[in-house]
Amino acid sequence: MKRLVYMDHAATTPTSTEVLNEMLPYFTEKFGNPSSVYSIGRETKSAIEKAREQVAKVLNADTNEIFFTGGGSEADNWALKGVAMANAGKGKHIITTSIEHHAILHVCEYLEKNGYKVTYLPVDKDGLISIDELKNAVTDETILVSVMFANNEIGTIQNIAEIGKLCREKKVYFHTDAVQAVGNVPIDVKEMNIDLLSLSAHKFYGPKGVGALYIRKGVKIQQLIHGGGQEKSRRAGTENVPGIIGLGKAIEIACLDIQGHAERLIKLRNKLIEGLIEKIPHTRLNGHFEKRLPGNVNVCFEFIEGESLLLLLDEMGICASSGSACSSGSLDPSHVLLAIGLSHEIAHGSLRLSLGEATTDEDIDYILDVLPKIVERLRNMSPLYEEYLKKGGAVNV
Amino acid sequence: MKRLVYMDHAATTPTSTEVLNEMLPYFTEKFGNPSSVYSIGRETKSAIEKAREQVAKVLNADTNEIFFTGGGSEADNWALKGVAMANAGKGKHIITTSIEHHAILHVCEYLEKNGYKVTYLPVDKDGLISIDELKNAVTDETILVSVMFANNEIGTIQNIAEIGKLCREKKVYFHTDAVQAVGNVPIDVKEMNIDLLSLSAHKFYGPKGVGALYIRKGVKIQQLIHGGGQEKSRRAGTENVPGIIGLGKAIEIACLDIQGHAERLIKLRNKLIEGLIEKIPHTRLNGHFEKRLPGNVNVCFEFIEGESLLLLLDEMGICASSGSACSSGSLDPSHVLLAIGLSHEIAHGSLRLSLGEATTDEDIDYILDVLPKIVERLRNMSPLYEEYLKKGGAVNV
Amino acid sequence: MYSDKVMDHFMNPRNVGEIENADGVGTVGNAKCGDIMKIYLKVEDDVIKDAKFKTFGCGAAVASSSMATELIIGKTLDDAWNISNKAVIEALEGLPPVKVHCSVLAEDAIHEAINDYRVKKGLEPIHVEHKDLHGCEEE
Ligand SMILES: Cc1ncc(COP(=O)(O)O)c(C=O)c1O
Ligand SMILES: Cc1ncc(COP(=O)(O)O)c(C=O)c1O
Ligand code: FES
Ligand code: FES
Repeated sequence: MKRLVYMDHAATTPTSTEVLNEMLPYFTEKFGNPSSVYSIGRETKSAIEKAREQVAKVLNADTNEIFFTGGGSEADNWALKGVAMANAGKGKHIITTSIEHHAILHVCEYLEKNGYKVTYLPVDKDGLISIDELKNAVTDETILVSVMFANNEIGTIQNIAEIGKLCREKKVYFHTDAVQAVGNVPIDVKEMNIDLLSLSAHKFYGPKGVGALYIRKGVKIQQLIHGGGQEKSRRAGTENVPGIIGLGKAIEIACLDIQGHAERLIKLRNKLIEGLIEKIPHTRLNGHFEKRLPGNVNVCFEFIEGESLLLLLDEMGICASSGSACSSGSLDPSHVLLAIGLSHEIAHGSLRLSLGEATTDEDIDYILDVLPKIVERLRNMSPLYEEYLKKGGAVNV
Repeated sequence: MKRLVYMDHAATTPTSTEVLNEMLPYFTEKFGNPSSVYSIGRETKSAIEKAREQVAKVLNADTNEIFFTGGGSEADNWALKGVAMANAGKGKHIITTSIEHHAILHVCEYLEKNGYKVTYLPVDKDGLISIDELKNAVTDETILVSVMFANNEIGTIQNIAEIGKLCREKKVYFHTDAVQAVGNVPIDVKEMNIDLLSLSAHKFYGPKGVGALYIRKGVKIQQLIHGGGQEKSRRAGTENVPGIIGLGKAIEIACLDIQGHAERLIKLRNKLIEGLIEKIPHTRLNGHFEKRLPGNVNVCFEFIEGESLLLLLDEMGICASSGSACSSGSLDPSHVLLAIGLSHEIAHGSLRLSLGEATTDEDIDYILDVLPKIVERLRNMSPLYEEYLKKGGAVNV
Repeated sequence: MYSDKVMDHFMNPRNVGEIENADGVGTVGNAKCGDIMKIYLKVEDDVIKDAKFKTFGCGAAVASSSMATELIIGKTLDDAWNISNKAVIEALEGLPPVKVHCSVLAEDAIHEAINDYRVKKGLEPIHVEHKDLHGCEEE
């Protein structure tokens, strides 16, 4: 069998067997509707409440501040539209960053079309926003600041506690899209003064199609999905019981030894980064060197294009991505890479390798063996590289 | 072991083993993100497309008219808000009925708060709307008619083809909440002139937390969940791959022999209805006698209250509901029962027994044995009943 | 996503490289958009004796260049001129809709290379409709 090296954990992770086993009974036996009066309904109800506790515990939130959704995107949409609409009386200004996921950016565009003003904070070359710029951006009209905890492409982790402190002082709500951070970085919503937080189970070995929004008690927010009385009448729809059970179990497992898990990944990650830079000339690391997700490697190889790279890697059994998985298939280079100051040309040659539970030291060795050859092969057919060589570029081969 | 007679298939159904088996590989092995370039992503992508075909085939729609959602409520919210917002330029009037599910009614209330006008058509004693009243309600401002295919409480099936024809003539969009109908009643969106249709997998032996919205090509509709490019950029969020696979398989199975399935249920249903009316005096069938979901029984027993009834039934292993599962726990009697003209008093004594795959003839016998005793027991402690007897009511015990 | 034929031409591209002192060279595309295609021609008696390419771009772009060079080798300049992007797509057994422009690049590159040859020979370049479908072309 062909070797398979899955290096796209930031796009999605497999559901772990332990998590799946926890979910299984809720499909066929314990299938009662949690809203029902009878016992098989009550038993799913309490299983959901247990999952809610598991999430609350990990975030240091209260159980009644956790609301389950159909995924990270729904949580992001709910947070932004819900707060915007419920607080329009106070003001119609929202602050976010230029490197958010599309589930935030496209909602902001939607809100702009509907009369809201949005400030997109720039980031520095490492992908960090400036607290001073944030402070200056806040006006009397500002109702919400939404800054992602960790970036899905370049892995940069923002100074969330500082942002939270500032927002609390300025009395504006602070939402963070923590879809990439949960399970990888310790989070404490109280200590970090977070008012709303989005997460998605399939990023930490839970199932796809289920997420949660943490809403601090007292935050004024409208519903996104109206209907039945589920989730304390704040998110309608028959609960995805197996999914919610899976989310609860997965977040519990991911955070049992979050430190140990991170240390292992950081070691592998750094070996990979250093190896690539050493072996492949004209390679650049994107994102902050230290304030970075444990499993994230994002590099640009000059003179080549990302999709070809992915296809050749796939041939060698390596699953990776170029920019965010959501925008592949589109022709624009990643907005995140442009925001950190890369030229279009260079941004097109980006590669994200994201490590996870399954990643071994041998996998890293394998990539460090295969990838340089692939880059060379592509460079040899690249007219840009040819031009560069002809111009007498000192290529340190 | 206590006998378990699940008579709440309208609230939710178990995921069938066949469906679950189809889903299982997509949790742990075939877990790739469908948006990715590499093979394990492409393989989930084509599995999703297969599920889309399964849904399209059953509805006689085109594959690119099917969009997966996080459930029936999301589909309803999307249809109504999406059409309302995208067509506000044409008009701000919506027509629906007074017996819709809360996932429609609460969205309508939300739209009313946001400047839309909503007409709630009344229904007759059987739960049917009048086509003439619908015709009269349509104005130049009307953009959307939303009438549920079959009611979740009383099971009444509307004359959907007639409604569709009228809407097409009047050039207003026609949405139908078919969450209760799919898998039970044949549906042909072309023949019935349906423009939008909501469905939810857990009502036909698929998993909870996944549904679909059919959107006829050309219908102007806004997104509900903005973000990544999934579902042809119309519904963002990493796809619930196992859920979608499950939905596809479940709808295929449910519609293989929809006629045979319905005939079996109708026989059992009619036996139950006739038995109850015969054995329990002061019992009234709610909903249309013939235009009725194959598995729906909804009756009112005078002088008693629904919740007590449910608890005593649960004691005997019978799972049932009183009114919609979503509103149980609330104190108001069902809006549907009030809409068909029942008094509050009588509406409180309603019981829904919904039959499904697992229901056997013995189950019906068991219920016909147990239920009359329970009703009698409750009546014997009911002051209403006492009063009635004192007034000399001719009780035909 | 890609047909077997596309993958074959991507994995084993035919005619990669450059031709020293080529009779005609055409470069199209834009690094900003993530694609540049360069085609080299060797021409004798109005017949394309050899063609080579270099491409910076996606899988479809590489496969389109590879297929385009195969299609034109041995053809007269007139016949080569008339090879459309549709012919390239057909020969590749299809391209996904978002990748159609990659084949247009190949057609454009052939035209550029032939016109380069004509100019070098002192002939008028043939007028071409601007066909490039790029959304990201510099304004
Ligand atoms: C008629 C009707 N519409 C909508 C819904 C909502 O579907 P879901 O609970 O899957 O969101 C239901 C079921 O609860 C229903 O019966
Ligand atoms: C940072 C970030 N936000 C939001 C999302 C959306 O989550 P989901 O795909 O579960 O809807 C993702 C993942 O795709 C993400 O990485
Ligand atoms: S008697 Fe208990 S709810 Fe009214
Ligand atoms: S070269 Fe632009 S996408 Fe193929």
